[in-house]
This record gives sequence, C-alpha cells and structure tokens, in this order.
Amino acid sequence: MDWTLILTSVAGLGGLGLIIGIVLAIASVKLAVKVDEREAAVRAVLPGANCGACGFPGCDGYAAAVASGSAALNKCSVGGANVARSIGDIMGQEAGAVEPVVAVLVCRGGKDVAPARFQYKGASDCRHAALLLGGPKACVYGCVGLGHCAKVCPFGAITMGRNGLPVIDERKCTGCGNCIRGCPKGTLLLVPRSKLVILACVSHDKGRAVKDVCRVGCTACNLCVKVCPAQALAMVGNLPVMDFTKCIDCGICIHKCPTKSFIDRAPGRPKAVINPRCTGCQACVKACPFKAIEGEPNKQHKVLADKCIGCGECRKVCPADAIDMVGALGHARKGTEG
Amino acid sequence: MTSTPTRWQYFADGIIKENPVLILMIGLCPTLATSVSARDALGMAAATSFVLIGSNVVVSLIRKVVPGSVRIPIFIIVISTFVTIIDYVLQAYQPALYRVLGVFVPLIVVNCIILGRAEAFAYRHGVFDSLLDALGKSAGYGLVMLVMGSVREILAAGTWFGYAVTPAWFRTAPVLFMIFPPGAFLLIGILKGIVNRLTASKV
Amino acid sequence: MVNSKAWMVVSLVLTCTIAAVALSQVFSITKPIIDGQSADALKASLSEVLPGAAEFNELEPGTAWSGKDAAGNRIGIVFKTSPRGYGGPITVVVGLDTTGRITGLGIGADMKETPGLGLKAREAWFRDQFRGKSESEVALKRDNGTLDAISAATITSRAVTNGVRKGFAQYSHHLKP
Amino acid sequence: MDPAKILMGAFLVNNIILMRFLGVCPFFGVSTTVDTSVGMSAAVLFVMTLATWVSWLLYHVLLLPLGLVFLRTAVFILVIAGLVQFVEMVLKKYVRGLYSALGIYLPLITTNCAILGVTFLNIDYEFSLLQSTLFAVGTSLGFALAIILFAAIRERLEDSPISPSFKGYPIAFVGASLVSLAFLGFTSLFGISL
Repeated sequence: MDWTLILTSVAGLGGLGLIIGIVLAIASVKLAVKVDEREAAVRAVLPGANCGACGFPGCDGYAAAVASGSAALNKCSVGGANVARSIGDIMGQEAGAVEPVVAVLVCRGGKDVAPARFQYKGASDCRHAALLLGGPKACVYGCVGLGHCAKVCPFGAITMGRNGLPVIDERKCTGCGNCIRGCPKGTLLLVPRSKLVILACVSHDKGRAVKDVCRVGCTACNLCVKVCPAQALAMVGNLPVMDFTKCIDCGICIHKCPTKSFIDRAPGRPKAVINPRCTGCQACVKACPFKAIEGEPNKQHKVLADKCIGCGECRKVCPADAIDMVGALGHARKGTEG
Repeated sequence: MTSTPTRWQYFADGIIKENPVLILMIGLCPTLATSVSARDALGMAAATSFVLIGSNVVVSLIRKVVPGSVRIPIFIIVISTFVTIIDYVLQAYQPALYRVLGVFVPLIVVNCIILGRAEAFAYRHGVFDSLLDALGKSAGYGLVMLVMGSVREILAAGTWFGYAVTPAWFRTAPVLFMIFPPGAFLLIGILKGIVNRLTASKV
Repeated sequence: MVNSKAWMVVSLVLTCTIAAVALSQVFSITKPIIDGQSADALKASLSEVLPGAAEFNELEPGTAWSGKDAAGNRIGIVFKTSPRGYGGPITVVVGLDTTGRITGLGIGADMKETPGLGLKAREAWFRDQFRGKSESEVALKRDNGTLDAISAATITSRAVTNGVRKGFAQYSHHLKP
Repeated sequence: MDPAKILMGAFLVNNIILMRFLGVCPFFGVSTTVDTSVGMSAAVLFVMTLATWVSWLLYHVLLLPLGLVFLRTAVFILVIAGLVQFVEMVLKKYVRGLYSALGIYLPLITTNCAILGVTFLNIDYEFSLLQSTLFAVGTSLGFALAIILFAAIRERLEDSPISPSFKGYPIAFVGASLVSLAFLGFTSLFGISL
C-alpha cells in the first residue's frame, strides 16, 4: 500500500473536484436565469410544434411573449380553443374565442388536366423548381406538385396525391400555416373550417390562355358573379374574389361554373322537398336556378332530386313555407336551415 | 410505451431494436476507427463493454444521492475510473492488443454510448435493469464491431482474425480502400441503409 | 438535502476521492508489471538489434548504449530515437557495429500509428531492409534511396528513415573507441 | 515543428473528424443545417482552446511533477465537463439564441471525442503551450470546415431523390465518405506528417 501515491492522487483529483464543485456552485447561483414560472407553465401547455403560426419564434418565443403580457392569449391556432382556455387560466384573463382554420388547396390542376411544358430533373422540391422559369407546369400560377408543403408540415397532414397535387387531411391539419408560407406559388389558403365553397384556381389569365394550360382553370367568364344570390363574388384580376362574410355557401356557383373551378368542402348537401302545404304558386319554379322544380300551376309541385343542388333559393321565396331541406343534416346553410 | 418493458426487453432491445451504433447512432468514433480488423474490433468492444457495464451499475447505485446539477461531472469521474482501470490492465496484461487500440482506449471515456446510457437509462432505473441494459448494449455494440471489423479486414487484408480466407491473388491486391477512413464511412452508411431497409423505419 | 449547494460540492469531492484511491491502487499494482515488461523488453530489443551482445552499459541515459559480447570486447553501440510518425512518436532502436553499419533495427511497441497500416512498420521485411546499410544508404526509394516504403504508409516509413539518419548523426561519435 | 505546419496539419492534413475519427457523433448529429453547424463549431473552438490550456497546465504543473500521470484521463475529462457546464450556464444567461439552438448538443460536447482527443494528442506530441494552442485552434478550424462543408451537402441531399431506406443517415454517411476521400488527398501536404 503505497500511501504517498494514494495521498497525492487523492489530493490531486480530490482538490480538482473541490475547485470545480465550488466554481459550479457559485456559477449556478450567480448565473441563475430568472425564469418567470408563468412562462414555464404556459410553455408546458403549448403543443411544442414550434410552427410559428402565432407569429412568434416557436413555442418558447410565444410563451415568453404571453408571460410578459405582450401577446394575445389565443394566438396558438394549433392548440385551438382548449390551449387558449388553459393559457387564460394561467394568466388569469379571459382568452378570446379562437376561430379554427384549416389549409385548403386552391388549385385543381393535377398532372391529368394541367400538362407540364418541360421535364424537370432538378431537386425534387417546389421552391427549387419554381426558380426555373416558374416551374415545369404549363400553368405558371398553379401548384408545382413536388411536395414542399408535405415536407414542411409539422403534423404530417399533407401527402402527395397520385396526380401530383397535395392531399390535406383536415383532421390532422391544425392551421399552423407552415405550408402556406412555404408554397412558392401561393396555391394553399387558410380558411375558417366552417367555410365550405372555395374557388380552386389562382390563374390571373383569361379565356383561351387558361384553357390551353389547364382544363379546370377559371377562365374569368364572370358567370359565377352573375348567379351568386348574395353578390358575394367580385371579379378582380380575372379571378372571382369571394367575400366570406356575404357568402352563404349555397353552392350555386359550383354547379354553374363551366370549368368546375370551385370546390365544395361539404361532404354532402341536402335536397329540397315540397310538402303538401304547397299552393302551387310557382314562385319557387322561377327562383330555382337549376329548373329542378316542376308541376302545373295551383297543384302540388315536385322537386327533381337529381337536378336539385340544395342551394335553398326556393325555400326562401316559398310563401307557404312548403319546402324543407332534407338529408346531409348538419350542413344546413346560413339562412336555409332545414 | 404502453406496457412497461419487461426485463428481457431491456437486454434484447440493445442488440437489434435499439442497437447503439446503427439505431441510436452513438459511439461512432471508436466503431469507425478501430474496426480495421476483426480482432481489434472485438478487443475494443470488450474494453468498451467492461466500462459500460461497470459504469451503468455504479451510476444506478448512486443515482439517488447524486445532485442533479453536477450529475454529469460525477458520472464522468465514475466512467473515467473504469476506463483508466481497463487502460492499465490492458497495458499490463494485454500489451499486444493495447498497442493496436492505441489512443482509442482512453477515449472510451468520451464514447457517447456510455455517458448516453448513464444519463438516459442508468440514472432512471434500478441496478439490475441497468446491468441488463448495459449487457444488451454491449452485445449490440460487439455485434456491429464484429461485422465492421470482419468486412473491413476481409476486404482490406484478405484475412479474417488473421487467417487467410481469400484466394492468394486477392491478397496481393486487396481493397485497401476499406482501411482508410472513407471506407469506414461507406461501410457504416451501407449497413445503416440495410438496417433501414429491414426495419423500414426512415431515420 | 440532495440538491443543496453544499452537497453538490461534497458529492463531487467524495466521488473524486474514491476514484483517486481506486486508481492509485490499480496503478501501483500494474505499474511494476508494465515497467518490468518494458525493462526486459528494452534488454530484448537491444540484443535483438545487436546480435551477439551479452551485456550493455549506458552511454547516454535512455538513448545510447554500448554493447559487449560474452568475451567483454566492444562489438558496437545501440541508439534509440523517437521520430514523429503519423499518429505520434515512434521509438526506433538501431544497432551499429564498430564499422558504422547497421546490424539491426527494432521499432518500439508503443507507437500509435493507424492500426493495421502504420503499424506494419514492425514487420520483419521492412526492418530487415536496414541491415548492413551505412549512414548514406539509409533513404526511401522515393527519396532516391534503396529502401521501399510500406504501401500506403509513406509517413511512417519516412519517419523511421529520418529517425535512423538523425540517430547516426547524433550518436555515431560513440563508435570511435 | 514550426507553428505553420502544426496549424495546417491539424486544419487540413489530419482533419480531426474525417481522418482521425474524433468528434464523429456531433458531426452527424448537428450538421443537418449550416447555422447549427456554425454554432456548434464556435462552441467547439471555444471549449477546445480553453480545455487545451487548462489540461496542458494541469498536466505539466500538477500531474507530471507529482507522478500522477495515470490520473490524466480522469482529470482532463473532469475539467472539460466542468468547463462545458460553465459555458452552458454562461450561454443560457447571456446568449439565449445560441443556447436554444444547441440545446442537447452542449452536454454532448463533453463527450465529444474531439476535445478530449486533442488534449491527449497535445500530451503525446509533447507540445509546448503555444504549440498546443495552435494545434487546438487548427483542429477546431478543421472541425468547423468539415462540419460546415458537410452541412451544406446534407441540406442539398434533403431535396434529392434518394431511395427511402437510404434517406437520412445512410446517405449522409456515404456523403461523408466522399468528403473524407477528398481530405485523404491532403495527406503529407507540405511534408507535414503530424
């Protein structure tokens, strides 16, 4: 037992351990970072996807802003209402209602209907492809289809469909907006979940120029603006811009559009049915934009189910309240409650 | 993890499902550097296993009394004690193997597997579980080292554990590339690709 | 108690002390064995490069010895240099007979060349090339000499040859009786 | 060894990651984006230089004279661990951005083989304090060069069409193999055999 060696090594290593222990102890006191415990609590509630939808650099940034009181409590669209409510509880204030939003693809120009004008062999990413003459697709406005949105979606809500267009799983989509910011063409839109009818085209061309590059592109024919009962559409830059507050999602524009450029997010639509109270005044026949009602004057009228799109115009004008909207419940339109 | 992993899983995971090198991607430095021949690779794996088992056991023994803020330096001292022990034991009793492993024996102390397991597992589990985990990880590590060492030795020197296993003409012009660092990177890349293919998980 | 500042320092010092005690024990046990090994390894390596030498006495501590055969008359000297190789210093031991020709070359075991590559310097074919060469003939083919280097380990080969030449310059004055 | 050779040797000829296989774990972990690589390289440069000074002084002042050479491993790694923990606290207090960017990788710098490896090489090469500092700076510049170069490649790999099972780490390894092959070309540049 070589005591001198043991003692010197104990002194050496032990001494060093002592010094480091003391330095760390002092440092942990002096350098302690004063963390507001409310910030930690808020941070714990946030989903932690660091998606930036709230406009702050990740959840840490948002939590710090909320704790310091410089941010609204309901900015976390990903977390939605319950996160907003729990932040409200932590901060002791009432969090405003959060309008859940969802991302929607506003371009239907898949490979089948919108051909490419050259073969693109570069990096398989939309942002790279868009740099090359606006991308390989004949329609330069449309979705390039190389899956950048699918890559940046932190929730895996977007997968690329067979025809080269992204498919958005609305159950997984939290409306964080990463895909909207990432898309070089702006063919993705954040819309409130309650909004059902949306124009699915972003081409600013007109008529033949659109027809040449895409079979389902909006040719700015102005028909939808004319037929819209609520005057919710206005033609701006060869595209019908929809005023979400006025639009009643009736769906008339969807069926009137010659190139089927609108999409309907409602899984199903109700149908109009005329009950015996009908006096045969034929007000509904004139009102129906799709000629879906027939019958002799002063007699019980009948709705042709295949033609009726459930827009509810007839119901509005019927003096005898003889028309009901039946089927696809839960998708009643504003003003046309069945 | 729905059901708490059974004891057996602590061990079995280490070999394939949570193989330290190919799945957890830690402990790459010594794997690439000393897997030039099967014998050296196994020597390194054995030394690393000794340290891993020892440190996992000791760390789980003292985990309740270790203050959170200095846990890393304390773990480090425990690990470096075991490393110095194996370092001098090898020098004394296995000088040939020690000469071959060279600077990589003391570098076991910074082998990410050991501190990684100490921090991630041993600090949170009992002694017996930690021992099983260490054995599992060592077996997994040994397996990868054996594969890497064998492939590189056979390609670069035409021998396996020193015995000629390739035709003479091959040994006159072996694939020297595998001895150099690029060969090691390439080999582990291919191995990782195969593992991905098998587990069909995209890392 | 577990997270108080004092315990933080104490636990660190305690672990260090235990480690220090354990390591010093291991060291004191293995040290003699290691020294023993290198002592008789040294004697073995010296006689290996100067065949026929029975005992050696030190000319310069740790770097040069003169060798006597069983009958007691000088048959040459041995010197040790440690040129810097690829991975670190390489101990090179060279035996010279009285005429200044190399009688043998040994390479130390503790070098840290790349395993499986630089370590090939210890193979007999490489070391035997030096036998019988005088100072001027010690050079690699690449440096217009006669010795061929280890394939893919030119750094190590060149380090050894440079070491030998440096040794000649420093120690050959011992040859003149 | 003159200073320029030590610096060039550590920086290019024997790159710490690609040729000596030290520091490979952070090399693959952090190099997904260029800016985290830059952050990591800065941290490595800082910690490696500091660790070299402290370890060199400890070795030549404390260990060698007292004959405690066998404590080398324990002392060096203890010092580095303490140093990294200290750096972590300072970063957390004053440079919040870098702290959140590096996160997990700060404690892993402690187990970064490159830093401890360099302290050992400094001792094995019997460098003076100045030479050790040069070697450390050269090595961390080599670390930075390798990791930033590789991060740029990996960012490009993200978008290239690779078979699913080779995406991620496998293709990164193959990429590293090619970069290492390129560095192999530097061996014994300017006759440096460091």
